[in-house]
Amino acid sequence: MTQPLLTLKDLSIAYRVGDQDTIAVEGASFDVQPGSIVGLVGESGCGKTTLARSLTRVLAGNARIAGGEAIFDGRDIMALSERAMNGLRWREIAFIPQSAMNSLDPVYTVGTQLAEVLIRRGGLGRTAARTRAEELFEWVGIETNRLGDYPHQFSGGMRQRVAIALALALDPKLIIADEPVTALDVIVQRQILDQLRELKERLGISVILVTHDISVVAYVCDRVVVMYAGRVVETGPMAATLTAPAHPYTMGLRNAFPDLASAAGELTPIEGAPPDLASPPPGCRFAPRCPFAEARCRTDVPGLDVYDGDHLAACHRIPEAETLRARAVVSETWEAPA
Amino acid sequence: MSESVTSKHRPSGLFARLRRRFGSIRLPLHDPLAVIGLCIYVFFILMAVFAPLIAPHDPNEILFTSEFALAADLTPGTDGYILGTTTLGRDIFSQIVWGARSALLIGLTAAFVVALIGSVVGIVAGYFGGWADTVLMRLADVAFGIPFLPFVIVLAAFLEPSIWNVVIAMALVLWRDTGRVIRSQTLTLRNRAYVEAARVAGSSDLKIILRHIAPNVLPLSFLYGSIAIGWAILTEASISFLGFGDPDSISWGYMLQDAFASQALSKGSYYWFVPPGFLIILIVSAGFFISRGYEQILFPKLDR
Amino acid sequence: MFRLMPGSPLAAYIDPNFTPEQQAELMARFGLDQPLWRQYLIYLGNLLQGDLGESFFYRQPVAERVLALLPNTLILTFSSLILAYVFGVLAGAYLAWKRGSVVEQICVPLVLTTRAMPEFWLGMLLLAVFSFGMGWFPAGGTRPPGAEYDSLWALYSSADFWWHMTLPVMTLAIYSQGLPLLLMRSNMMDVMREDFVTMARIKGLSTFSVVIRHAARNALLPVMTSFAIAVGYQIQGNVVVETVFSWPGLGRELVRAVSTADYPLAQGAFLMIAVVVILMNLVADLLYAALDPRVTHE
Amino acid sequence: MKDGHDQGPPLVRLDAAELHFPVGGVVAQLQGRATVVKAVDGVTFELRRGESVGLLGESGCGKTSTGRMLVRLDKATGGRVEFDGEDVSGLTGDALKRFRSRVQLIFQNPFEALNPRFTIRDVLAEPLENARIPRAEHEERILRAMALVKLGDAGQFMDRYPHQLSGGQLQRIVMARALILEPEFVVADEPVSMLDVSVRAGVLNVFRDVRAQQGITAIYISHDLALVRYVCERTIVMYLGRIVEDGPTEDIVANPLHPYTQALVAAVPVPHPDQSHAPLPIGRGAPDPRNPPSGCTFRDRCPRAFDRCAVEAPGPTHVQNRIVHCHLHEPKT
Amino acid sequence: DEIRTINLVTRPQAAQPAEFQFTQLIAQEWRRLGLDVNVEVMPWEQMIQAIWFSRDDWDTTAWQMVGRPERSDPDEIVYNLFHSTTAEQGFNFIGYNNPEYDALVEQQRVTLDPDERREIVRAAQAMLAEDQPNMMLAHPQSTYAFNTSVWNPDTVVDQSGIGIRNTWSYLQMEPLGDVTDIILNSSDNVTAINPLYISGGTDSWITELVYDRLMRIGPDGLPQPWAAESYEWIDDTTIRVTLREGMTWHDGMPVTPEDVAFSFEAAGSGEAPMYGPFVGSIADITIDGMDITFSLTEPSAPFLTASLSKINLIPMHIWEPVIAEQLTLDTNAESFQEEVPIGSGPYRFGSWTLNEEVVLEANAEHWAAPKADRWILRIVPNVEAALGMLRSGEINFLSDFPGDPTVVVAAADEDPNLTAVSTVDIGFRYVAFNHRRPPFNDPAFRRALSASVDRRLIVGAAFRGFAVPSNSVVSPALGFWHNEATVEGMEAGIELAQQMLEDAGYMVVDGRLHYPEGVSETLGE
Ligand SMILES: Nc1ncnc2c1ncn2[C@@H]1O[C@H](COP(=O)(O)OP(=O)(O)OP(=O)(O)O)[C@@H](O)[C@H]1O
Ligand SMILES: Nc1ncnc2c1ncn2[C@@H]1O[C@H](COP(=O)(O)OP(=O)(O)OP(=O)(O)O)[C@@H](O)[C@H]1O
Ligand SMILES: NC(=[NH2+])NCCC[C@H](N)C(=O)O
Ligand SMILES: [Mg+2]
Ligand SMILES: [Mg+2]
Repeated sequence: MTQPLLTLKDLSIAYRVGDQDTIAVEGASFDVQPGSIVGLVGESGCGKTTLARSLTRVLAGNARIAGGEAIFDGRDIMALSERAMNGLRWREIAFIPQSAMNSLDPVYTVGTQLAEVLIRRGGLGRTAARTRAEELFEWVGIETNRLGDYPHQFSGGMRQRVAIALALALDPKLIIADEPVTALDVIVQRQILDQLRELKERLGISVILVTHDISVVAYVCDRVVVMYAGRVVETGPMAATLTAPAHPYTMGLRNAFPDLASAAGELTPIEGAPPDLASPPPGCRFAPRCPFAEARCRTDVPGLDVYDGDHLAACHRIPEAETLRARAVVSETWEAPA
Repeated sequence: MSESVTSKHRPSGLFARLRRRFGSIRLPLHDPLAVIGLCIYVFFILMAVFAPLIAPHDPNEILFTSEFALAADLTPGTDGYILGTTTLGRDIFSQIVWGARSALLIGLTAAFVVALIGSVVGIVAGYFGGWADTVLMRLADVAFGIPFLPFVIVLAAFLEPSIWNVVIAMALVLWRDTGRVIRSQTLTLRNRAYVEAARVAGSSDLKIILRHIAPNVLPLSFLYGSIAIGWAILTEASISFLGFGDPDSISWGYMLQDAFASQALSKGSYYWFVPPGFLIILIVSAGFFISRGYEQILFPKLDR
Repeated sequence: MFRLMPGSPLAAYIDPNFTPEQQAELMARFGLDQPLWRQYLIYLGNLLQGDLGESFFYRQPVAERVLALLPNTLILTFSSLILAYVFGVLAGAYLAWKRGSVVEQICVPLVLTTRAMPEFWLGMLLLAVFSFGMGWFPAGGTRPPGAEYDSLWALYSSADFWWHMTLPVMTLAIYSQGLPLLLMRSNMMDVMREDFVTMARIKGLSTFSVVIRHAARNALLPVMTSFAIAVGYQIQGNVVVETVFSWPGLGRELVRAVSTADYPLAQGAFLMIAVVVILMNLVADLLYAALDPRVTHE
Repeated sequence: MKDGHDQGPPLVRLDAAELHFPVGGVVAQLQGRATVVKAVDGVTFELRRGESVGLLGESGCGKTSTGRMLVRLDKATGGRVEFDGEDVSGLTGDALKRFRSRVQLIFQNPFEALNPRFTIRDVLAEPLENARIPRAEHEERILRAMALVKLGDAGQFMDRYPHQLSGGQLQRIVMARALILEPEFVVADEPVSMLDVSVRAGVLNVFRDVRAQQGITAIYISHDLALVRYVCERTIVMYLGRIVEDGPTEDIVANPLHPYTQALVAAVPVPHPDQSHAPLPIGRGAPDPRNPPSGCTFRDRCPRAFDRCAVEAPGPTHVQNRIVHCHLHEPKT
Repeated sequence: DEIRTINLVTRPQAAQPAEFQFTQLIAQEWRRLGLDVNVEVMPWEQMIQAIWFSRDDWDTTAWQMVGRPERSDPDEIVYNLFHSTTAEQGFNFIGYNNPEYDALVEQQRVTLDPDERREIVRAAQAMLAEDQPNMMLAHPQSTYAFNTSVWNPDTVVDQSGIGIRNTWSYLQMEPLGDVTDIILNSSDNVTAINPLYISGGTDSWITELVYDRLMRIGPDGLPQPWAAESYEWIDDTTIRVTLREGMTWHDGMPVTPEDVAFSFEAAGSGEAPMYGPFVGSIADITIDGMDITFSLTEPSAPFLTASLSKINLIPMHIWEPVIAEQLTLDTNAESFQEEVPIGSGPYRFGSWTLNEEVVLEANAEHWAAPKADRWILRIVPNVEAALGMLRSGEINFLSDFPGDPTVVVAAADEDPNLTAVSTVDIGFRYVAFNHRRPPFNDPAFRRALSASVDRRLIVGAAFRGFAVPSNSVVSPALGFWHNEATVEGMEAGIELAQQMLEDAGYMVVDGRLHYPEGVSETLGE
């Protein structure tokens, strides 16, 4: 196995609200290999964006890195000086935000915004920047004559492509894409996802893809990281994790997901709602909704353990995973949590 | 858990219902500045209410010294006049105290009128749209073209000089700001899903306005109302200064005018023209402070 | 509507020595013997032809007088507003940057307070301190006594003029800076929260780029629009300040015309101020359209 | 009652219904650039009693607009919208009140569809008040409606405010409000798109069950074919304000006829590791509702467009049990 | 019957601080007599409408007669203000009607011998003191100031009844140092510089300097020849005036007797309605060499003052075409504003900046050429600023100060370079009673109200000591005509007033004053 591009070790991030800390990400650990796409999935509010943003070290004013490290290319992002970090930003780690509309400055043309990055961060001259901008637009499939247009003149899908072009501008090693397709129609979504795959395959760029849609993960990702209420509950190769999940949450997620490819079956919800991160339950945070929860689940925090090779899960009942999986496909199992 | 148990929990009665519906009309107590503003108001309201008790003299009474000469231009403290007397021999302190009455009277009625007219116009225009909107907004455009202070001057000139001119002028012109803002607020509210839901649920327009729109618009009305207090008082002062004021009612603006007309500045009678100016600033700022409190209720993202 | 003002328009002017015939002749000359609605129709008719009528007092065409005074009012208005806006925008951006700090907590109420000051009171205080007291600035007018200038332009470009304008401009500017300041501050705070500003930081752009190129540039848009509207408000402040500082402007003339029941002149001055206000509101709309690509390219 | 829909007159009928919005501000008007957006542009279909139909299409194609016309939140600017034989646009007074109690809408975003100042009880009582249901019956009917949407422990929620409930619970309340007057026809506009995957299924199940139990006629609006398939036996696909295909859902999934439907079906990702990564049979352009192409509005993205598509808008063609609007499927003449 | 609520009208404080003040004081005293007094404040324009043009509708009002130079002759006051023929439309707006008095003032008008005339005028004053048609209050002292380091104090002329702000000062003031411009202030705008338009007080300061007149009122208050070399009464109705030799207009043309005759004809042409009344008594004008002879319709003792000292001499070559043109227009000569006004006076027009300043330049060719170089009038509406400007040297002659005179005097005391001069005015302040409305038709009632306030209190309180108590319309400044006895005989006080009312049959019931037995209120609601 090659050296990972990025290694997260026990990363925790806290928000301060009033005089209380909310741990939005707690002890997150996973690797990102060069030239791979890692899917980060989880329910709303589980800390995906927080985690993703922490890798650029641009967090909300009340956020704090509460511990852990993120080794990127041999350097710990969390420990770098602001100056060094700024050198890293965009040149090595770029970001595609969830809503490209709001992330483009409405008063400058997209061309100007591309040029800004190319000139100010990439050190290009004006003409070089222009050529590069046209190249990037061609790459993402927008006519170059639209460089002079303002963001609001583009459709949602095109803006998302502009954001990709921006992210590519300085040939970064890692692109973090925070729900880049959530707001888009399936057709546009497919086109954007295809583009991300192309990034990886043609340019060898690694991508962390934040999403809540496991079918998106299934379509593009090599690996998947499943988060629940601020913790990583499962991580592994995409195919293995989706076909043979080791964590009950991942199992439940699969049940709840409609599937056009197979016969129209029942959908099964996971009863209950994710916990409030300001006062999470002790033990396994999924325990209150888990049909397989035992007494220890409500007291002891399960660590991330190997299930199979580089497929890990944070569940006390990993050894029984296969049995649980079998029970999990029956929808009655999920009706009344134990 | 049975139904009866929950019914007990539920605060019933009209008051409670109103409170729940119109919970938005809370005072902005979370903001220290707004609290200061409210305290200033309480202070002035007390002063206005108890003016006859606090003020040692009739503010209009011409006073004489013991030697039967006019008690004019006395410095503070002389003969027991706390803030001294005016050139005409009137007690400045008493005028200050009574001035709180006109200030509050003008300020609060102007605020009420502006907020009321503005809200009604804004809600009607925003909610019903169509020609009502067109007509009202064209009217607002016209009102926006009217320079306010000159308008008050003109009004003051062809009505009797009276403190109500300011209120009337504000009613005629200044509803425009409130009206426009409330209209746009209503426009967004009208398209809120829950308002449309109420429509689908069969609620009448009036009911929707009263139950769903008005409570959300009220803080805005209050915001503009509290700003209007300031405008009204300032305008009254300017009008007085220019000589179009009401000579019969003692207001701080009138006092300033009196002081300037009597060359208080050249005489160095700071005790005469500083206090009313200071009080005007105080009460107008208080309105602004409170309005900021409402702004924070309305647009909480502004701070923190 | 002006004709509804009480008091005889010729009061200050009809000498009690006049015979009734002389009075009648005068009334007829100004059309005051006509029924009100007729007078008004005539006025409107003339107005459409660009004729504002003749002042009762000056016996001069109103348009001539009003136009002669307009430049003085405009230059006072714009100088003070520009000063107020430059200061307000910078200070507002600074306070937004410093939000939560002690500076900010002191400055915001202070700024609110400046808006709560009666302008004439402030003007009189400045006059007392800087003119009568220190003698740094002249007490009124636009020029030293007897100074002559070939043109308005020569006057406006003279140092003396600006020296005379300092105090009135300061008075108006102190009152006006609050609006742009508070607006800029809250816009900045809003914009700083926008995704594109966060993105600018993620892009590793310099703080200067983030704050000025992106945040301030966007926050400035509504402030610029408010400038045009503030002109409308400012011209009102002029009414008072022109009186305090003996400034030969439109506002002062209006006050005088109203108090002497010189309807045509009052009407003309009011109209002229209204025209400026309306023009400025129009400019505000156009400016916004011009500055905000979202509107321009819709 | 499988496929045993009432064979009588349709409950809902749209006949060339149009909803056009004027757009462009003052500036645009001055420059003569102001136009209309044809959000719905000549849509015709019928719903029989008890039928459940999915309305599918990409963002901005006019799904919501169609739904709003059906419940008369907007009045059709052309064509006819009929409910139970009556023209919906013409309803006023008592007739409108009656209509309001028979037709309901379930909103997309449960977080916005409830007045934050109202308790759940207030929310649910509002339709009852409007329908002049005696106050004494309110409690019981509210509890019944909440039971219907599987909020069994109703008492716990009654006096809470919306922000104290989770998204899934809120969406059920929204549903309960729509169902409390026992309507005959319900329009559900993307009722689960704002919800987390894990709770979505629950809400969908409730919707499906209630509909079946109460024999409610329903339109389910979505851009997600997988979801539509889960709740609707018939699907109508829209593109730029027009219908492109209308037929049984399973048939459409298995064998889409219109090129757009084909692309749509192919684009839906599935939660399986192995799936086709074949390029989509569709151009990259995005539709502009203000300025749609002439003839067939899909032609600029259609891989199989030919000359005729530019000149003539395709009319409805019946292919087996389906209706397709495409020149490719017109009988050769 | 109870006496109805009495209205007392006054002008706003901002406009007339002293007047506002004394009405408050008087109202307070009248209330002590048991009257219900309502003080009504209205601006001048409104007041003139409510009083002058609606003569039946008011009770009492504060009023003022200003001291114009032509009022140095008592005729305008004693005749116009009280003669019964002017009660309908003219000056006698109070409706005073006393045939005895009418006879007296008619007599003085045609009595050309000054001493004889003086006795009649004094008798008239005594009659007024007895009748108390008005509540006379005071002759204010006009207070002006100037900078003694700029102007030689000895050359500043204090004109009787007018003060130091007068043409004689402007001609004679001698600069002491580098500053040679008279820089003075006015709180009012200059409305027009037109010799045929009586436009406003301030404007006349300018016309008096730019234009010559045949006669001028001298520092002593009596008319003296100016552009006239001399004058001579030929008979009761004929006067011959000899024009000074060698005068020129500012444009270089000579001043001719034809110009003079034209000036009087223009004033009477109908195109200068405001000057019309001042030439109304002229029947005919004839020219013989440098002599101009005026024939009058009736004997007129005040002719020297009211006409010869009033009419501006204007160049025929400029104004004849103007008048001719105006005859064809629906405007009149008052609307005509010369680009550069041309007169023959001691100052020539320099420049005029709208609402800001007027500059006049010394006419060195004039026989009475001024010592100063320029005369610069600054318009300063803010009274407080005017004084500040005097102190800072921005102006060197404070020629207008509507505010509190004590402030000026205090400033002068403080600053050795400033001198303030107060002069008793010809004009006066009073409260007018409407004789048409009971109870003001009762002289006893008027006397009592008038006696209720000690004038010294009013002088002290309202005028801050800068006025002299008055009981006569003829100012002590006109020493020749003034009847001191009327003032000295005056007694006042609230007790006295109460006694007078009681004696006349009025009574106080429940604190309210009632008419005497048998008299009923006809005007109450
Ligand atoms: N600035 C902040 N202050 C306090 N709490 C915050 C802040 N930002 C986020 N949170 C909280 O932190 C948790 C994680 O938020 P985050 O945005 O990372 O979630 P997410 O997984 O990206 O959710 P979504 O799918 O909705 O985007 C949430 O509970 C959120 O409420
Ligand atoms: N009130 C309106 N004024 C102007 N245009 C409108 C209005 N409402 C909708 N539109 C336009 O009509 C078209 C159809 O909108 P509609 O909301 O019906 O689409 P939709 O299919 O529901 O889309 P989505 O999936 O995004 O909800 C869009 O182009 C939209 O911009
Ligand atoms: N200059 C003034 N005092 N103006 C008073 C008018 C208030 C005006 N609407 C403002 O925003 O300030
Ligand atoms: Mg997120
Ligand atoms: Mg929609």
